[in-house]
Amino acid sequence: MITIDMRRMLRWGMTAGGVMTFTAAVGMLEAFEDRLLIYPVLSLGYLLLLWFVPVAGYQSSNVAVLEGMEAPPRGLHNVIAGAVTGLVGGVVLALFAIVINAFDLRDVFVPFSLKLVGLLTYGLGVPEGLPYAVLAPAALGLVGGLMHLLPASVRRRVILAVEWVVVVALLEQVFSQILRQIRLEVVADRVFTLKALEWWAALAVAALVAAVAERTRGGFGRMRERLFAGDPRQRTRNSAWMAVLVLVFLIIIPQLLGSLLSEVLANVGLFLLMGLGLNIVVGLAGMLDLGYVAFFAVGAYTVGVLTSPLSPRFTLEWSWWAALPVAILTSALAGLLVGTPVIRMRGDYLAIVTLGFGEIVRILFLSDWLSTTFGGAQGVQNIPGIPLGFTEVSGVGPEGVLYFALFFVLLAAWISWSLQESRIGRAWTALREDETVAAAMGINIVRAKLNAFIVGAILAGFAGALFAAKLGSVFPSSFELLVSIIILVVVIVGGMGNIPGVAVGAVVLIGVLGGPNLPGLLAEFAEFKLLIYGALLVFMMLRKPEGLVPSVRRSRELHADELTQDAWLDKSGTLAEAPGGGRGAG
Amino acid sequence: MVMLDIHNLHKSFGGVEALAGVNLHIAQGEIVSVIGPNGAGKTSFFNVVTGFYPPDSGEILFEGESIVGLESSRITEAGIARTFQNVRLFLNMTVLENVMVAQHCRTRAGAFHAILRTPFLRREEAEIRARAEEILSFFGTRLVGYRFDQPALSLSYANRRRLEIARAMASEPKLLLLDEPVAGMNPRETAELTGLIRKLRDERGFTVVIIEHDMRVVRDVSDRVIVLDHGVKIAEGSYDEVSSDEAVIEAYLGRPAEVG
Amino acid sequence: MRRVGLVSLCLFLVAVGCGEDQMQAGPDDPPSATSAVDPVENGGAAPEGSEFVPGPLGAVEVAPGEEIQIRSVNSITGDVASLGTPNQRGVELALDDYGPVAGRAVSMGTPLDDLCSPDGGQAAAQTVVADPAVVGVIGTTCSAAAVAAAPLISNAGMVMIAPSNTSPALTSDLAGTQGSAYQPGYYRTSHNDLFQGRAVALFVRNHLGFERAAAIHDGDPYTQGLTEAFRAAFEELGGEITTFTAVNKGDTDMIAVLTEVAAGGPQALFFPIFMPEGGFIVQQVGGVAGLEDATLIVSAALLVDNFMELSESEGVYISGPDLRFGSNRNSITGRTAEGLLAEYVASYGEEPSGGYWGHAYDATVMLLSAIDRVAVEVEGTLYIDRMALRNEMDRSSLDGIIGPISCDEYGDCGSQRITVLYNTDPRNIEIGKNNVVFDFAP
Amino acid sequence: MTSAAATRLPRRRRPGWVDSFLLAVRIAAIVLLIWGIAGTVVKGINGEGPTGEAWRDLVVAGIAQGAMYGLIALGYSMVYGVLGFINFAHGEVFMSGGMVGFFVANYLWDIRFWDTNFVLSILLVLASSILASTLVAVIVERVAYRPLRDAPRLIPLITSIGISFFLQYTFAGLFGVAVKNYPPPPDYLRARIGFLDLEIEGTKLAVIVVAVVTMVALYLFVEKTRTGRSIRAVAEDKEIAALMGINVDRTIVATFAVGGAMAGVAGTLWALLFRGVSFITGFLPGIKAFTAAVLGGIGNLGGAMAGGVLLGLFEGVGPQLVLAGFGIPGVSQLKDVVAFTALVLVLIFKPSGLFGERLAAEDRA
Repeated sequence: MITIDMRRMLRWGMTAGGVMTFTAAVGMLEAFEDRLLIYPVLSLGYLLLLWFVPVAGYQSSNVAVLEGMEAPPRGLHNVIAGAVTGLVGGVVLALFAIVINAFDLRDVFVPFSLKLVGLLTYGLGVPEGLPYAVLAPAALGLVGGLMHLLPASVRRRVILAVEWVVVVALLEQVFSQILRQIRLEVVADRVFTLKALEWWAALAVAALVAAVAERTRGGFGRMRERLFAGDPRQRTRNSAWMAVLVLVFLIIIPQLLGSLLSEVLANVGLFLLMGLGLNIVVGLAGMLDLGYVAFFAVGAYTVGVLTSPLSPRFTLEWSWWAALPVAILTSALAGLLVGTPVIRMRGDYLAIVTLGFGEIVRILFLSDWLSTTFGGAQGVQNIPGIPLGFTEVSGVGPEGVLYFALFFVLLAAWISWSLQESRIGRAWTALREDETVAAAMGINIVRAKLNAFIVGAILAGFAGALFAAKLGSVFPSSFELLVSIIILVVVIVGGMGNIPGVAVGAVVLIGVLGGPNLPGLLAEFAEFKLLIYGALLVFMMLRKPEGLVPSVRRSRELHADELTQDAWLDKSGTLAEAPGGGRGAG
Repeated sequence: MVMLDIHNLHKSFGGVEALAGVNLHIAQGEIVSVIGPNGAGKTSFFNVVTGFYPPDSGEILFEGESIVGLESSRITEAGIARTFQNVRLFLNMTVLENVMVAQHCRTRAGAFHAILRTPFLRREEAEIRARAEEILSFFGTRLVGYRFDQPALSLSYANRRRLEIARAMASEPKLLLLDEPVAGMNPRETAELTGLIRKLRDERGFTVVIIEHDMRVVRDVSDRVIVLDHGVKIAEGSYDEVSSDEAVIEAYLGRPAEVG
Repeated sequence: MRRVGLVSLCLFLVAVGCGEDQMQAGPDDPPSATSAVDPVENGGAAPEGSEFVPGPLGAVEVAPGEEIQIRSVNSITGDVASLGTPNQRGVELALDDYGPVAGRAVSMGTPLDDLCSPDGGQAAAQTVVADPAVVGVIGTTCSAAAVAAAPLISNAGMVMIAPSNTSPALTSDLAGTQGSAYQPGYYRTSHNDLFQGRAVALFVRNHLGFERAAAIHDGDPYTQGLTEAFRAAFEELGGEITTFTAVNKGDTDMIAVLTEVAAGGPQALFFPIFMPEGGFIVQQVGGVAGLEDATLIVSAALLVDNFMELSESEGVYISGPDLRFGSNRNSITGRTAEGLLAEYVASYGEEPSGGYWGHAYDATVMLLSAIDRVAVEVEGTLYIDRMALRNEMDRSSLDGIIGPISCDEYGDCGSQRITVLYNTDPRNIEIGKNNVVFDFAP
Repeated sequence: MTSAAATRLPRRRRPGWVDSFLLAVRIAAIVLLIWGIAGTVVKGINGEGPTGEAWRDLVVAGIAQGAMYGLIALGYSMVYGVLGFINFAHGEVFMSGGMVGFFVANYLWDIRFWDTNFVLSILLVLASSILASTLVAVIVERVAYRPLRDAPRLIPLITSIGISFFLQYTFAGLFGVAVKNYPPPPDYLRARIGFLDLEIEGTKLAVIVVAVVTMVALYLFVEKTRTGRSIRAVAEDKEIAALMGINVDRTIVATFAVGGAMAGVAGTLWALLFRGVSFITGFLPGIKAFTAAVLGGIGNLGGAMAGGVLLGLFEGVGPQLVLAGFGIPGVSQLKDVVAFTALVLVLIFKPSGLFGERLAAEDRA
């Protein structure tokens, strides 16, 4: 007889209730209640409120199937489990609505207004609306349970279709701009009304995605195996092919996208440039640098001071091209100055000292003491763009900036790849594995670490120089500690020590979610952006610590234990040291 | 010609005096075994010679020059390479990369060469790879072919020991310090490695110093044996002289009861 | 099912193909906004026989049933959210009060965040400019963001009205020379720092009769600009600035900076910074030898309840735009200041945490009324000519919640009246808010 | 027996160019320090700089602020000792204590209980703040850090960054973005109290006393109690501690709870000293507290408190004492520059912190 695990169902039900209550309590439901996603049916607020219930409904009766065990039969009990989970969640939400309605907690919890109660009870108020408040999640739980009945491939395609509909609806601005850019704005006007996707358009997108997914069944998986094939020579040929493909795609993109997406991609390019630089310091040489923004600031200020007509001290008004080599020189020097005292320090001491250096550099640029050179709080303004023949590339026309950013990113990717595949790269990897043994093998630790620091600093210098020309003004507030942290997150979440990984990390984190001072595509999540960002980070580190696109070596490191069935030494022997490595960044 | 000359070497960790005035010399082309009970200071001796810890006092002359106070990477560059008591390989690097990385101090291609992919770099990389493959072939068929690109952590224990020796050879040293090379190996593998150590000296011209507990290996392979106890050299000479020396037996087996 | 996928794919490719030749990247001419009529008549785009001829900056075309698009760009995250969020709400309230323009609803779109930084401002401006249907922008909150956003918005022919930018660089030095960051199409309802700097200098030098003063800012372009303006004006009036120093945002222990200031023995201390640093200074200044009887002067950044309720804030002078809205009435929407404040608290559940919500409200009303006057209905389609809108904005003058609004040639539209309030009783801050002890008008 | 004459004392390490660079930095630091202080003394003599009494207030304020950092740093050091990673979210744990304490204090103020019997209400605020911080710390450990216990140390670090953002903007969403001010402490606490021959403001004295008491209590807890011993054992080596029958999970939860409680106490002291609290109040003190923990020698509890007080002094007294001597304008703005430069110099002189780190074997430098 199929036993329904009551405890598990209750746990998932409470979790669903908790997520819904939290979303409403933090004010997300109210904030996005008027932003329609699918016209006239679904608003972003309700999507955020209820998305978790079908997931919980599915999970509550989803038994993990291990190799060699035959999967338990799926049937009615799954559906019931899903429905009950949704019900429990609905009850929790209803209780929450009653509490808000009964007591006036507004002076403590700002969002607990009667308006919220109205939303929770679908506009009917407490006594009448309660059944709906409970039944809606129950129905969604039921849908979650029903998913069990579908065969696995169909289920995957349904989920994919739903995901794509939400993405298209959310990124309405992007898609309508693409359609407008390729002269299909008449389509855009009909498909999107009041910034929401028409319901029939949503169904059309779902059908299209299902069709495409069905045709390329598993194609993506096959391509991934071929890409990460075993022997290195075949892999280098593959990655060369990939690079050419990406290059062609990137050339035509700016023409296709129009200014908004070029701006977002230009920002992604800047952060990717810095990500590749930091990837060398953290990913390859294993040094946790939390003050990386200092080099970005040095690059930007060097260009600003040399090229701006309003530069407080030197009115040299050089062209950007003349200022670039100086910017590279100064950031390399900064890399040397910051690197030297830091080299001998251990992992976390290095982190806090580099963090200190980052703050020292920012405050010196901000200070009144040096404002006669760097402009203090007013920064350096009127920085001209990059002179290119007759036109000038600057922030006003982001397409030009995007081309420059792409060029620099490809240059940085080439530099980090070529260094990685050379004796210096091997020295870095050895250094990261076990520093003392690397020294015993003849690697001059100090020089290797300094190399990493200086190359990283130079790449940040490039980014700074481009940033100054793009923005036209340089203010100290653009070089906060938060920038260093976000770049580190891009490298780690993308895939440490792996160039495509960092690229994917930059696109996802900076492009979609937005950087420290950048709105990104999901700009409308404005005040809740960092809340969602934080939750995503935690989920990411629990689910996929090696990153979105992990390097072969990084995933081997993190899952060393499972990989070595035939290891003779016990787990606590040499192996335990392997993942920890040379006490570097781990 | 004396390759390694140690005068009055002292090293203590906190209260414990690991090396209490060691004096010894190693001649060029010799195979010398260093034996002694546990805690006699053998591994500390290796660590001090290879620059892991600077000595408290005393002199270490390698080919006539003092290497006291040098970074361990500079000592390796000078020509001393070592293996470790509990195998410390770069486990997540491939077998070939482990040996290639050890040639770091023998090669010169800097960042610019790497970035510009100059012909000098390509030639040097090819040389490094060739030399690594040649050294790995020294151990017969175990570490060649498909093994090149396998991560070091997938190797069996004996193969790891061999890889570590290959890695030490790759930095083109003049003096090889092997720390218990056959520990944990079965008799067949021990015999094979003993033969290889002799080949290291005869074919490759290395001077070899071994720390070892397996007396059969010491007897078969070493030209000369040095016995350390409580941080001091208590005996030196051929295996037969040393094994019959009164002080050595006492160090290992303790003083006979009746003399007490 | 498979054919559907194929058909839609090649449809997509065909569209891309014919779209290719139309592209021109060049940043100088306004983006070829299809829904905005191109300045140069190109073939069949303009409807035949209509007598509407768009001006040099093009016009926005609003089809029947469509909404007129404006945008709000304010700091709604980070530590300046307390200033930016009330601005955005001011815009929302103005939209509700004003209602439709020329028969069409007005939409604010998704509220954008200028993140109080140049790169945030530029990114937000890019988002605005990407949608050619946008007529104008209410924003930005921080001057640093405006410096980066103004070129893009002005270049796109749009209009930008800032509720709380006060940096002189964005408009002019009030003596006819254009500010370094001025862009045509930029207006603001907030005052110009130079006025406030001069007003506070006059108040300290003449009204209070002090010769020695000190100033503290917090490294923000706004506060540093204001203290700089105060220093220049005070020295011009023959006063002496004993110490000109700064704290960092996030500092808590103020004894160090106050000791540095006390060493100069000032009679007055001007620190136009935000909460919580402003609160920390007021709470800790009593404990510093040499500053017991120094007169404290702050700016409108601290004209917020959670500062004025501090017991130590008794006797502090608050300089800033004349926020004595009192019975001011917006001549177009008829809404009084108290009514707006009550509406604000009712719909958002908290007192406004910043002082410029009135300015945002008036800026929005000013924009909407200008659009109303400029919009032309031709065969059901509403045309809003961008150049005409700018000229209308230059000429527009109305009585707003914040007082009379009329723009000078460089976009300073706010009533440049600066008042100094004296916070008498922290327990009843309404008295303090209306207790004007000094008045300054250019 | 050793013939000293024969062997010259070998230098510890033949200096490479990095060592000579660091030597130059050491010398330059000392020279600049002396020059700055001399400049200030000269200015002091001809009456320009702050008076003697002002110096004393600076020192006291520095110590009080430092005690705050120290209390938060205790939590950092304990968590770092046991789990070995930088817990960025600890600043937010401190903030949550401060915020919850505010609502309790505000309620007490509204019912006029606050100024009638202040002592009882401050104890209530303290209890609520400790409860909130401990609860948040334990929940964060259970949800985010426990599954990552064996992952390389960088992974939980990124998680703690995520938790830090999540907590910040949850509190912003729930309680609004405006700065919330605690009701003022009674006058007798704000007046200056004669203590030895010094005159110290009551609140500052209270902060220092409570910090010392808490430090001693923690020391007794860690050194004398059973749980304390198991915390030290787990900090030394998790696997061996488990073999000795210590429930590692419960011990780590206890560590987080105690760290949270320390942060809760710090939250209430913050209320006494500074009174203004908001959703971002926790971020910067969190960073400063970790700097203090590293300054004192990470993992070493006495070191954390001492590091905190020293950092407070560097920030409070440093700019006026050193930078003013060079005639630099607006020295207070460079407060953090002085603090972090001091940290770098200390770590150059003494790489494992002032009082030496007490860490698990494999973490040792």
